[in-house]
Amino acid sequence: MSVLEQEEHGSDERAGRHKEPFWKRYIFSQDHKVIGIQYGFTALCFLLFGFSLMLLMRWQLAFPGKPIPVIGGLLGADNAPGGIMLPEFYNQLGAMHGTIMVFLAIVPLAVGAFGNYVVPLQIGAPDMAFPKLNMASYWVYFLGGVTMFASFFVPGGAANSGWTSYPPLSEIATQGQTWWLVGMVFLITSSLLGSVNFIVTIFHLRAKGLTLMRLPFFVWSQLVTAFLLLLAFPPLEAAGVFQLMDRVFGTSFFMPSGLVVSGEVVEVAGGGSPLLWQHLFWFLAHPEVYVLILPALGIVAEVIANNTRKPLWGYKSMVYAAVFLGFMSFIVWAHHMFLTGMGTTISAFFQTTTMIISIPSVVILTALLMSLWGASIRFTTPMLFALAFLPMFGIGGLTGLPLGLSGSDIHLHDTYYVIGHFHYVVAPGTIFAMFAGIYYWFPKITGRKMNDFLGKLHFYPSFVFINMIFMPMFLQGLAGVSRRLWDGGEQYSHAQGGLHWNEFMSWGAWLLLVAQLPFIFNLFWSIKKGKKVDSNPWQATTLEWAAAPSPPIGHGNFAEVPVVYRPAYEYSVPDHPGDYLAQNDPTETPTETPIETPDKTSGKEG
Amino acid sequence: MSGHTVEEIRSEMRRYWVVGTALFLLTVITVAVSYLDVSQGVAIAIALVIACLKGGLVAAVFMHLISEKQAIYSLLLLTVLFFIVLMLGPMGGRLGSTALG
Amino acid sequence: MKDFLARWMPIDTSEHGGALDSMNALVHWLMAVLFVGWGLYFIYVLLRFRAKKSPRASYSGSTSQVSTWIEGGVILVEVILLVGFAIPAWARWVTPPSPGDNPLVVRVIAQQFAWNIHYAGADGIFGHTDIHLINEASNPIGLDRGDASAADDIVTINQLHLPVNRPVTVLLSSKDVIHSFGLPVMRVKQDAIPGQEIPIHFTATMTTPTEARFPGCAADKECWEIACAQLCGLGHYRMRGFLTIHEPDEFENWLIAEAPEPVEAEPQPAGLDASTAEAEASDHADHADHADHADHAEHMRAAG
Amino acid sequence: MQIPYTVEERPDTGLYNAKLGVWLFLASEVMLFGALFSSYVLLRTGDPAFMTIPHAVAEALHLGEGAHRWPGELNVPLAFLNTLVLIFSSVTIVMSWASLRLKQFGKYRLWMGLTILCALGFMCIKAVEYNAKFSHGLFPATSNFLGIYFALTGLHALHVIGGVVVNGYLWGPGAKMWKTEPERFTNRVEVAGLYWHFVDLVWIFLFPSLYLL
Ligand code: HEA
Ligand code: HEA
Ligand code: CUA
Ligand SMILES: [Cu+2]
Repeated sequence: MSVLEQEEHGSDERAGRHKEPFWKRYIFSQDHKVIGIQYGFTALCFLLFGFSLMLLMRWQLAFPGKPIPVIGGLLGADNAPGGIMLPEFYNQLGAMHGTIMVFLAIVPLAVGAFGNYVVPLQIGAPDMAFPKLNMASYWVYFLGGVTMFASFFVPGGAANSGWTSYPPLSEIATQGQTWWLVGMVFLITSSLLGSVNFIVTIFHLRAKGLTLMRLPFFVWSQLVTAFLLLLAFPPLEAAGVFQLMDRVFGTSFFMPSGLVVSGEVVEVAGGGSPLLWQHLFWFLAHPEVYVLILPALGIVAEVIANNTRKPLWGYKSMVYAAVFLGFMSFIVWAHHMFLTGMGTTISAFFQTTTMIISIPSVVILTALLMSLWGASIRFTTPMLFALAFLPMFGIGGLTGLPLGLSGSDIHLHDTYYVIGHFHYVVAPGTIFAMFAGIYYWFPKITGRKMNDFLGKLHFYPSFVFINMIFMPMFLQGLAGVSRRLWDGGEQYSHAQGGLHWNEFMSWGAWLLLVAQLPFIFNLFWSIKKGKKVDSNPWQATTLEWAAAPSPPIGHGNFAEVPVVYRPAYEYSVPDHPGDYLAQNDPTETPTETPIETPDKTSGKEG
Repeated sequence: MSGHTVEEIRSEMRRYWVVGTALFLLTVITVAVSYLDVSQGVAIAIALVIACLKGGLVAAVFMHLISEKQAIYSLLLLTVLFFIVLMLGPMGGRLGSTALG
Repeated sequence: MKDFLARWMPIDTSEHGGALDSMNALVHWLMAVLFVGWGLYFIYVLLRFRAKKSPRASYSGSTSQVSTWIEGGVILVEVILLVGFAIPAWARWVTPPSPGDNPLVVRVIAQQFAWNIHYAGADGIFGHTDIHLINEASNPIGLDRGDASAADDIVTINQLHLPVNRPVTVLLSSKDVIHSFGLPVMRVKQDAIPGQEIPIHFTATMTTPTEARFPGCAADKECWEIACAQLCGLGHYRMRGFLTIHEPDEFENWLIAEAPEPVEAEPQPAGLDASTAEAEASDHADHADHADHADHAEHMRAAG
Repeated sequence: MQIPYTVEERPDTGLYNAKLGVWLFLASEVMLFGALFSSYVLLRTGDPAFMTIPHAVAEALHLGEGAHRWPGELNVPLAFLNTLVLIFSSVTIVMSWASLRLKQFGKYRLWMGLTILCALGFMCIKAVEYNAKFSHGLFPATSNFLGIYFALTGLHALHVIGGVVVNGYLWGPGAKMWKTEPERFTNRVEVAGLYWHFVDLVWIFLFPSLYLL
């Protein structure tokens, strides 16, 4: 029975459940599954919202200075008089697109939604270790989202200094920046609450026999992600407090002396350092980008193992690579700052760490590619997205290399090449992995499968259109076109050669929206009308499939506490009939014996 | 873990008072030293050494880190590592910088 | 090697740019090889191991060591790129030219949304500047004309004129927010950070063709430009300057032409010829009036 | 199905959930204060004027001729007193935990109550100190040193307030749990104590680096 059906019938045979009032079960719920769904739904709404902002911007980029049709008039005279987008509004949209996509859409979806829903199930836990904290984490995130959203309506509009909010620009910016900072403090707090919860849950609530090396790769990816959130986010919280004080109390932590803005000498004590912000920001934001990609890699690994019907190739090296990746991500941040006036030694250090960190990504990707060898590939909808992820992440990751070498970064820094680089990793990369995850775990959440035809109708056009948007960016970037240009570079001679791409890319973006319609329809339609399935429709091995389809709300996911007997992906085991052996399947195989006590593990982790 | 028997707990409690007193004395020393006329570098060194000593006592005894588990040591080791990176990184960025002023 | 990317990149007119471009091309070769190699494998595998053709998967999968070799190869190439190219290239990039090469030193002071270029003039000494003397219309960098060494200083707006084949050091700073001084045709880019003066060094190897010079080079011609690469506010998109590389004697003539009139009772706006004056007027008009961006945008497009 | 290890320790880590949780939280706090200290060091070493009291301020405070240096105008005796108050509160909270382990609930209440009083005392002294600064016209915007001073002590004060809330809860309404789940309650007090010691520990570093150097 699906969550939503339960909501309707309001009945649940399990003792005591019906006593909980509606708001306690579905609004201020402490159940990881409900919280996961809350996160997921909110994040999807923000994903759509962040996308819509970009659709507006893409109009301006395609047809600079032309009135936006239909919607243009609704944007308000302060933003788009006569439907023509003002540069300051463009900057707001850009800054908020970045912020919303990263902090309000992808992270909550990848960690909040998938992590919350799937991790406890995959480790055979009754719930997260701290259910109340879990609830708090969602609601603090929600507050952060509301703050960010509301900032569009304050005088001067939302933050407009880029998602990076570099001072002094952000310090002299309109009020929206203050809202942005407050929102960020909420979001960071939410992530901290969540990450503590994830780490304790994964270390402490694993089912009997589920040793660390038997964890599904998805759980590993969430564990490393949680450590990144835990240790990398606080510095931005500190920086946020400083910037807030600069803006509200007139301190000058990030304001050097002797600034002259619009002909007026700025009256502050001075002596601050704009670069301090950049250090603190990128100390967070580089690990943050791995927060965006690790859960995606986890999902892709799950889907690939399941749809190749064989164990992941090089599971161990993938785990070590992920841990190493997490560790290294703390010491590469200044590769975003090569052009702030860096000396040779420091630049050599950060170039080297950047090249080092590309290796674990290569290892993980290679392992996933090698997993395909000897497989029996089922091209299900989640698998299509997972497969597409590989070359797309490949393009994004590979284009990170010239950026990581400071010499080639001189020409490419702050151009569309960078935009192309990271969108390949986050859009056809992470977003595709998110789609794979949604199609894959939908039957677990609702007890029904999403429609396969509509899924394919979603996949193929999306794949084409998303490449239409991002591929030309590399060409524009090589030509040297700066990012964050209101007119897409129209005034610059060096941009002329690639200018015609702007319209092409915008069409890609608008068509991409159209390509999402089958998905949105499918998502809601399948809740009610999708094909009913049993608890393990994909014939998967991991523990979440041992729980009932659409596990009932309330702590306690499994009818019986599961015991684990084997590694995560025992597909196509030789001499075993059927092509998979679930982790909790007690069948004796020559190689595996049950482990009676929880393994000896340490908290050590990178 | 700390002791369980009544005797053990009582001796722990005595230890808390001893450490409390030590912290008190160290605080007095810090303040006293700050009135001495030593160079800035020496003053910073002394103050930080004493602060580390005090911090160490609090962590080791009050937070009973001395008898803590491997998991926590590993976690703290990792944190301390990143803490150091965080202290040095921004400074390092400037040391190598070509900027004037 | 460089040609690999050259078709998409602007021409390179600097001494150091070639090395950077080759390195960039080299990385792209590595990327291409990896992508095409894995891509072919990927397509092959998808065809060969689809469930229809390969109904039962192999438990052990691939036992080949090839992937390890590939990973090793990637590491090796990265090390070569780092040690052989990237680190030395950066060391050269930050090393100042030796005084013997008679480098030309120019100050560039960025502001919302224009590039102020400050030449030391005949005496080779930059005059004293003071933020309190700043007048956006007449003295954007606050040059103290009372200072003896300032008398011959030249200040232009959005017009960077440099001699060919002579090392140049640009002392880069900013009046207000962070900008980024980009010369796409020179493979130069450096953030201008308020509170700091950051030196960058390069040498032009080619003079600007006439049709690529300001004025007269419309946006659709191949102007040599200064592009602001860092978001610096609502006018970021139009913070465009012009770069003109002269023959040495031509450059000297330009300097003489630009030099301010000696002996003045009242400081005059320095270094303006008809064309720069126009550029200046339009840029500084924006500061005065932040409200009419739309108008301004129209204007810029018409002018640009 | 109950959530395991809320009371008993998991054999492989030797910890119960909340204890692992609070240490993780403290690890993130280390990074938070690490960033704050790092900023302090960077700003202080980056700006030669960082430690000089601006001329106008020195004049307003009648400091007389010559150069004046921070932390000159900070109140060392009060901060010294505050240090002692916090150290004492660290002793009392660990005593309250020990009392619970000795099953002496009354003593627990006493020690915990003292801890809360100390924390409130700390806040009062802090308020006096802040108030004196404000009345002399010393604000965060006055100079970056004061900005750092207010930012660091202010964030620390927020942590103290957080501690008061938690400890107050455990002293008052939360203490009901002693009747139903004494072990779990003892654990909660231990965890609250760990947090409180950390707040003390931060102050131990703040005090010399802001007031004495
Ligand atoms: C999910 C997010 C994500 C990921 C995973 C990465 C991964 C990497 N990034 Fe990226 N990056 C961003 C998000 C991300 N980045 C963002 C958001 C920005 C811009 C922020 C801003 O300025 O606004 C940025 C900017 C950025 C810069 C700064 C550029 C500049 O501003 O000038 C640099 C420089 O070093 C860099 C480097 C790298 C490197 C070396 C990797 C490596 O980890 C990549 C390693 C991966 C590989 C090497 C791929 C391996 C491929 C194969 C094995 C072939 C496979 C082929 C087939 C399947 C066919 N990134
Ligand atoms: C995770 C991060 C993320 C993601 C996913 C995206 C996704 C996209 N981004 Fe963005 N982008 C950034 C992060 C991201 N971006 C950042 C950090 C910047 C820099 C900002 C700055 O300069 O400061 C940036 C900047 C940026 C620019 C440059 C602007 C400029 O420099 O001026 C452009 C230009 O085209 C762009 C385009 C797009 C497009 C077309 C997508 C598309 O791929 C979006 C596709 C989205 C979908 C396909 C989602 C569909 C939604 C659903 C299916 C939900 C259904 C809903 C329900 C069921 C309720 N982005
Ligand atoms: Cu100046 Cu962008
Ligand atoms: Cu990065």
